[in-house]
Amino acid sequence: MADGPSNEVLLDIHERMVRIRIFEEEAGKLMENGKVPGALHLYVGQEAVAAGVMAHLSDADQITSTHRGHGHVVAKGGQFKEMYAELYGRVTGYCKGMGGSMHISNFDIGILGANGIVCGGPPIAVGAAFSNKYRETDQVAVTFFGDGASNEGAFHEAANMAALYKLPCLFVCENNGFGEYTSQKRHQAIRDVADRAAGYGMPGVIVDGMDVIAVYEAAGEAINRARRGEGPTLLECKTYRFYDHVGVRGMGIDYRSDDEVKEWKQRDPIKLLEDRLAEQDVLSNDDAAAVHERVRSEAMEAIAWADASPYPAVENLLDDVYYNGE
Amino acid sequence: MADGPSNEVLLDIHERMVRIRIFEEEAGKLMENGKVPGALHLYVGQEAVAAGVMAHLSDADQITSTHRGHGHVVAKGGQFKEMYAELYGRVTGYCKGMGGSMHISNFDIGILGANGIVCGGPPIAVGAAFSNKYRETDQVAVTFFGDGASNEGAFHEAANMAALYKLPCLFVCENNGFGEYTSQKRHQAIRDVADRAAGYGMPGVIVDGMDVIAVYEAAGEAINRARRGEGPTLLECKTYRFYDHVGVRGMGIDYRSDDEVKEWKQRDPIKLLEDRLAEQDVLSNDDAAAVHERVRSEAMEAIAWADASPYPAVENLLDDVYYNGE
Amino acid sequence: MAAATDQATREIPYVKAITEGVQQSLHEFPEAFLAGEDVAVAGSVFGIYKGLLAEFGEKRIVDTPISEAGIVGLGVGAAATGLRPILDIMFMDFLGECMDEVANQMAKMRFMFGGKAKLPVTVLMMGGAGMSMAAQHSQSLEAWLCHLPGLKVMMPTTPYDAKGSIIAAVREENPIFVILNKLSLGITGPVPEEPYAIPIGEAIIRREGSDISVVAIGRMVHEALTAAEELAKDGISLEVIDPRTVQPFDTATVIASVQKTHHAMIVHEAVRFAGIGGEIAAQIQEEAFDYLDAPVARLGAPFAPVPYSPPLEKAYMPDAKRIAATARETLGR
Amino acid sequence: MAAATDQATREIPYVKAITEGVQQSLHEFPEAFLAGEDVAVAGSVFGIYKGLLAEFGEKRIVDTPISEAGIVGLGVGAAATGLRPILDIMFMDFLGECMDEVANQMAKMRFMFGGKAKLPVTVLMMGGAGMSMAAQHSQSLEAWLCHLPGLKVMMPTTPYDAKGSIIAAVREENPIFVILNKLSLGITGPVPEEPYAIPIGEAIIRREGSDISVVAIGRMVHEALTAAEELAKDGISLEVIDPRTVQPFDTATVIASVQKTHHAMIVHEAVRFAGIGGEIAAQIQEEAFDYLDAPVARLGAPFAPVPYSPPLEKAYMPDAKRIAATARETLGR
Ligand SMILES: Cc1ncc(C[n+]2csc(CCOP(=O)(O)OP(=O)(O)O)c2C)c(N)n1
Ligand SMILES: Cc1ncc(C[n+]2csc(CCOP(=O)(O)OP(=O)(O)O)c2C)c(N)n1
Ligand SMILES: [Mg+2]
Ligand SMILES: [Mg+2]
Repeated sequence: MADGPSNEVLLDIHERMVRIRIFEEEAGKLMENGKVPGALHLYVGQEAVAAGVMAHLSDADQITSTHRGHGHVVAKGGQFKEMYAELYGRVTGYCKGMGGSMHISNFDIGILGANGIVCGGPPIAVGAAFSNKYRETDQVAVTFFGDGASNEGAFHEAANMAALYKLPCLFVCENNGFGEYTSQKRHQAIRDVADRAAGYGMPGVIVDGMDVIAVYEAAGEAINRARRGEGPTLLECKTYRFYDHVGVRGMGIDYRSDDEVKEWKQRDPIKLLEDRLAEQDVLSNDDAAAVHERVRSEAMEAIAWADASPYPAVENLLDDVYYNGE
Repeated sequence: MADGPSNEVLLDIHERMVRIRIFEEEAGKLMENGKVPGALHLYVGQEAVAAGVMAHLSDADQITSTHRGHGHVVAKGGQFKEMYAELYGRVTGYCKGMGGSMHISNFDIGILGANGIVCGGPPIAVGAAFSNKYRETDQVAVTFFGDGASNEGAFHEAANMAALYKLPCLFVCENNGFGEYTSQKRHQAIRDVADRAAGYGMPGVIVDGMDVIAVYEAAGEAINRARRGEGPTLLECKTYRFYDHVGVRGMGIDYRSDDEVKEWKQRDPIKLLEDRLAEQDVLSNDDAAAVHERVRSEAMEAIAWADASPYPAVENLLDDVYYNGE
Repeated sequence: MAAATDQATREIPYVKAITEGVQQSLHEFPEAFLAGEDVAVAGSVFGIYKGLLAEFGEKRIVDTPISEAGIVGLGVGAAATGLRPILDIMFMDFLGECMDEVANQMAKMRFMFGGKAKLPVTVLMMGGAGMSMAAQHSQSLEAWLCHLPGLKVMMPTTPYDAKGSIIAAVREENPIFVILNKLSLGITGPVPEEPYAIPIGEAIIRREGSDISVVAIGRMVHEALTAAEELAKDGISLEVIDPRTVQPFDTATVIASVQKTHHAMIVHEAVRFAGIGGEIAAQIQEEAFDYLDAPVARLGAPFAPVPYSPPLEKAYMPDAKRIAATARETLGR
Repeated sequence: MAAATDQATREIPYVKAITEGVQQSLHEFPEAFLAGEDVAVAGSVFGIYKGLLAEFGEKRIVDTPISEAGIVGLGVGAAATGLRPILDIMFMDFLGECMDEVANQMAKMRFMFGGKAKLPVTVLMMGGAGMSMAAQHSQSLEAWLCHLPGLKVMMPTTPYDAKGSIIAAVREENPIFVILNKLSLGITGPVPEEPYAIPIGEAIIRREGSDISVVAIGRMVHEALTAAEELAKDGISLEVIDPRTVQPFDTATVIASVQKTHHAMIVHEAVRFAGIGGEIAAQIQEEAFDYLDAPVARLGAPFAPVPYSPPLEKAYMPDAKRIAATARETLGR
């Protein structure tokens, strides 16, 4: 970390993180106020992962996301309006209201789906990486998945194939310590998901997922490696979700201690970054607050826009089941 | 290997290996002569694995087997008559003719199925091991699977659960270098399947699968560990199949060199053991030949018996779809 | 066909009836255990196992990794060696993750190995749409399971049946699926306190009628009853049949009803094409051809994945209104 | 309905027609590739891809690990990013291993994400019994796939159709399954040398007849033709319809036939219960009720896994004899 990222990059990362945080805070409120239906899995606390990785990607690079996907979509360049509209189930949403929170996505900027199926993404990302190699581009495919997802067979098959074919692919495990309400030590006998990398013949890297600069640098190395044709990496980011598994306060299940939550919140990734930016005179606390304010008003505007958008028409239900030649 | 196994054990192991070899040689002939239908995956060359492991197990211990399962069944105590009868599709077979080569099995002696599904066995063995622990017995469940099978998601899920629950379970990977006609280096980027063990938090052990004493000792250690309640082990046995993937000479696919086959045959596990037994004055070459002869005539007798057995009756087809209270 | 359900004064919701069914089964069989994702500490994301961990402990209430194939395999292996597993697969949409274990191992193990294995394993899963859970958390895939020899499949629609199906399933010596319905979790009904089993393979007539036999699958029973109520006002009399078990299917009860009403329709939440409505319609015309005054009608979801947007999801799911319309159409009045 | 197949003098076996269909598709689309277990070096365990590795090289003919979910996922991701994957799943019995990728990803990706994804992916797999491959290598599971909105499913029965279906499938812009039949690999028939596609969703009348419409699925077409030959001797005239595509299903051709013959039966190798025969029977009585002189009959396998023992397997599979008997029974003569 001799040099570290440029100020421009730092500000860009900061912006992405703030955008995620605010998008999610407002989404949580909408849910609590009964404005949006379905299951909402919020990303608050994990912002450093999406932002640190996505800062290296262009629209041409692909990602696959998860049920906890809003953060990835925001960081990859998803717009608030189309995202909130999707949560509202409106036709102006990214998925025309067909997908909702668990599927919010935008193919145009390389997001090959959020996924309601745990570990649905990795095999698809491997397919995209295969395609990148086949088409001889320098695109990279990044798949995000949780500690819980790392126990699905699909992870294993995807990782093995990616390593075998040396695909331009990055496996980002967001280890937030829980799969739903089951702690990591109750779902696997290992502490580090990265330990699995050796079993596929790829490097496994562990990084502090609350430190966006650490994520940024580790992801950069792995992505460059992928672009150079040297194959995939498993990057494990140790992180934490500040809200419950679903929604904000969740279902009142007693599965983690308030102390643990408090401790992790002291390492709020946005606060950590902002302290650093202030210290390094890159962004003052006031300027940071202004960013929050600007993003917040963008969110409020987008919510109003979404709320005013029409629902899809019933007669269009079958339109997108099959492709019928434009 | 200071002491090594007793003479009694050595002779027992030798007997098991010879029984497998001869069962398979005769089965191969039956197939080539059009006497038995379906797909026959023969175990010749891998005898040391089944024999070395099974010497530690009682009828109460469980195994799951594979499409290449005859060797496991013979080594676990399966009788030639019922086995050949099954290959012939006769009602006197272990599966009443319903299963055939890929399913030949005997639940009464703890064989929870051979399996036509690659990696069908490991999750089931984990279930048996769970049951052993639940019932507080000292039974162990052993699952046999190939290098190819280690790429199935089911392996991953089963291994993780076994380690998590510290189940009395042994994962025996028979790495014969190929999944069908695909060599290991073309199906995974690692050389040692045992490298995967660390990713589940279990020990991974590699052993020369042509050296039955090495297999016997490594398996013994792992099985004792399991019986002591210390959890599963992944034991990788480097071995080779002398016949083709299916049948004896197979389908004429050019996927491995004659030289490679010849080289491995020089390490024929039965010959290796017999040399050692002769050297150590445990079993002379003549006595070994007598064993072969005895087993061969048992096989011929069993084949005649099987061939004379009746087919199952069509009207009994539905009898065993559901259990209907004896 | 079974008689109407026992009366019991106590009314509890479907969600609690499930808990009680599992709880009493665990008491009945020391070799029974519950395993699945978040069944223990969380008591299930549907709240259906609340309190069981405290009562039975970690040995018998087992949280698993997110490994559906592993879970079903665990159940198969445990059942084959003397235990009586109750497995939870959360959303039935996750069937795809473990379909090999279900179809190639669980369903075939007994047959394939010559009748040696006995597999008393129960699988619980939550099906159905209506909660804006979108395409991957709302499906009705009972047709897949019904097509597999070796399995049985129940779809309880009332709190009484939820408890009674689970107890029946756990007592059953063959692999059996109990498909629960997430939108029904809150509906209440009489449920006796003591353990009881509803008979596997027996339909029940939820409402007698004379004009048309409505075979309603799963939650559609309630919609059909509402439609019946509505149409009764116009003098149209619906007989509402709840098969309760879809594999094996109680053809006799349905045929007897059709012989009386001369009209039939089937309604299910699953998409129509290759849903079990086709099977039932085919059976009705096979066995009651001469009694039918009109084609057997089928109502199911349109041929699309389940949409998220509430108005679309509502339009997607068959309901009382469409049942009534189809009944009218079939009757020509 | 399509016209009878083009005549071509060259006769080749089904196995070679498959190879040629894949080969010509790979020529047609540089973005097409073939991936699956043992498709490259081995040219498939069924010999259907012999020579393709030599012709197209490792980039386009890709051996995969034994990872069915991974293979389908690879296809989905590759298709979504501009390629045109041809995936091989070897035995269709292995569908369970990848059913989540098929049902929850491949089938729903376009719909779920608002019509953004286009997924031109073809899946080839071998179905059917008759070779003593036992319960896990002999199944006919087309009903599972047909129940999934977003997928199309073809079942070619002749060498001509095998080639034409594969080419049609690879040209198709939606996910499509081509279910091949292992027992048909050796049957020969006329196959033009140039590339051609058979129309997706169009049935073909394999033999015209006047007494009963026999909808025969997959290999059963040949058994039905044999039965027709046999019954013709007794003056009974079977019209044999080969749907060729089972999703979408060409209802119109079937209905037109039934309107002519007034009798119908469906035959498939899959077990009867919840097989697509139920769907087809239901459709026929829905749309041609007034034309039917007898119930629509269904013939399928008994409700058991496929047995290994040759005489039992033979008894298990519907054949010409049983088709003839069922036709006679339906016709009452
Ligand atoms: C195949 C499948 N199994 C189970 C679920 C239910 N489920 C949704 S989220 C979740 C936990 C996922 O844990 P993890 O991968 O660690 O992600 P996190 O929620 O912590 O972000 C589970 C079990 C699902 N959606 N899909
Ligand atoms: C799920 C599944 N996929 C594919 C196959 C086809 N198949 C049968 S044996 C085999 C190779 C297995 O390789 P390995 O596990 O190394 O065992 P080996 O044959 O070498 O003993 C394959 C791919 C199958 N039977 N089941
Ligand atoms: Mg997690
Ligand atoms: Mg192998």
